[in-house]
Amino acid sequence: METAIVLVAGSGMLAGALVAVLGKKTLTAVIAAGVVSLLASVLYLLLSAPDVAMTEAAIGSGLTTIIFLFVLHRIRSMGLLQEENESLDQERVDGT
Amino acid sequence: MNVLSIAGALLVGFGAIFLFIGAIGLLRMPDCYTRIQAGTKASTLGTILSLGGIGLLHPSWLGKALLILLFVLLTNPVSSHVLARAAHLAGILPRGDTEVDELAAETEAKHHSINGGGST
Amino acid sequence: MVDVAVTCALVLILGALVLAGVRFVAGPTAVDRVIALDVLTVISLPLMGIIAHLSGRSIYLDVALIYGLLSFIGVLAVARYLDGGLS
Amino acid sequence: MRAKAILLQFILMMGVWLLLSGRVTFENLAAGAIVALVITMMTTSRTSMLGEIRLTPRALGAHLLFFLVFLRELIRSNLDVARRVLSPSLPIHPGIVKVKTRLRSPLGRFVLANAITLTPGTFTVDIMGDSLFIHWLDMAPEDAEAAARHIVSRFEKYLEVAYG
Repeated sequence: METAIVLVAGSGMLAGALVAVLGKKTLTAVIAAGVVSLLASVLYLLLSAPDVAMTEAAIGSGLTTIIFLFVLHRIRSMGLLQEENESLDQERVDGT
Repeated sequence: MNVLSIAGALLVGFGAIFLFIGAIGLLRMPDCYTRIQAGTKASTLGTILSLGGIGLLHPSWLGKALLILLFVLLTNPVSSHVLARAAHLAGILPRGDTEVDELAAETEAKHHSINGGGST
Repeated sequence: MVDVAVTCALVLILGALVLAGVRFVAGPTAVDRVIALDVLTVISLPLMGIIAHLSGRSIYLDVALIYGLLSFIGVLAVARYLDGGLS
Repeated sequence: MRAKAILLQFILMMGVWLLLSGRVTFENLAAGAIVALVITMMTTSRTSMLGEIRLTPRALGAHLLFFLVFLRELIRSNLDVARRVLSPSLPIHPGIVKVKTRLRSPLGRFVLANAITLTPGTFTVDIMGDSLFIHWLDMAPEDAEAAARHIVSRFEKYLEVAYG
């Protein structure tokens, strides 16, 4: 029974990591990092390490997502990095 | 094998069925608003039933399970609403054969006359 | 009977995880991906509950509680970013 | 108003503490009371919304009735979504409709929006002032306004008593 959970969670982590690396947009990569840390936290539970799972939840899902998004927002609003800026704006409008 | 654990097992099973239906809906629906509908609703009831069942299986965990359950019940509608609003503001339109879209007309009007003090 | 029901529930929940993961990989827009992330989180809360039941330790439910809380904040942050302001 | 908000928040925090710790001893209650008091004092300026809840017996009854109606609608909505998702032809006609609400208090509007989100085939996309924008999964093409009005008033009559 535990093997099934490990298989599903592990392949899900792999898929999330591939989306994060291969995806074109930055926002997609940030969300994919959230998925990876979610499934990693389930795997930590199976390894009977609830404290590590809690830390992973706090850092991976909460802190890194918010910090990444904050930095993306700062880059966009500072107006530096003109091309990056335009592509980020486009990204917001496309939503992709 | 008492009544509580049988009820708990049944609740866990039904909740899992609803979660599965929600995931199917997430996969089948055509645009992101209908996906929010299917995903949020079915998964809310599924989570409530499953965690309630876990609470009944272990009566000493009931308080904690109840806390998670209430939390999901409160936050899931909020996150679905926030996502739909963000999608609409980011300019993602509903599917082509959507009958009416009065929100789009309203935001258009607000763009022209900058006095709408609406907020959420 | 309890074991049978819990095993069935576990299989269904894992199937739901796979389906939501497919939507996550496929999802054309970022909003679709965030919805998939939200549903994945909500699905994994009962999964953590079932793992707690199988191993008989109630601290695993605390992990589920913390995960629900923080993932909600993460979804709010992504939505604010899509709105265009994250202040 | 303010005292009521503080009292309600204190009770809420105590409830969360008791559910989390799960045992009722004197030490536990004392520690919980201290923590709840500190948190209430720290955050009281931001949570004055809670003072809008009415606590008359009639309002409490309205809360209870609202909760029961809400539970029934939640189960109905899930069966409805399940039926639509599982039928091979996917019978949906989505649309976004605007409805005005009579509720005045922001907390009441918030609860109304969340209740609508969990009822059959509808969810709230946006709130602007007193108008709610509701996304319908399966819209009645001719009489959308009246149908939406019906959905809102089903909850409104309880929430109006409970929140004003």
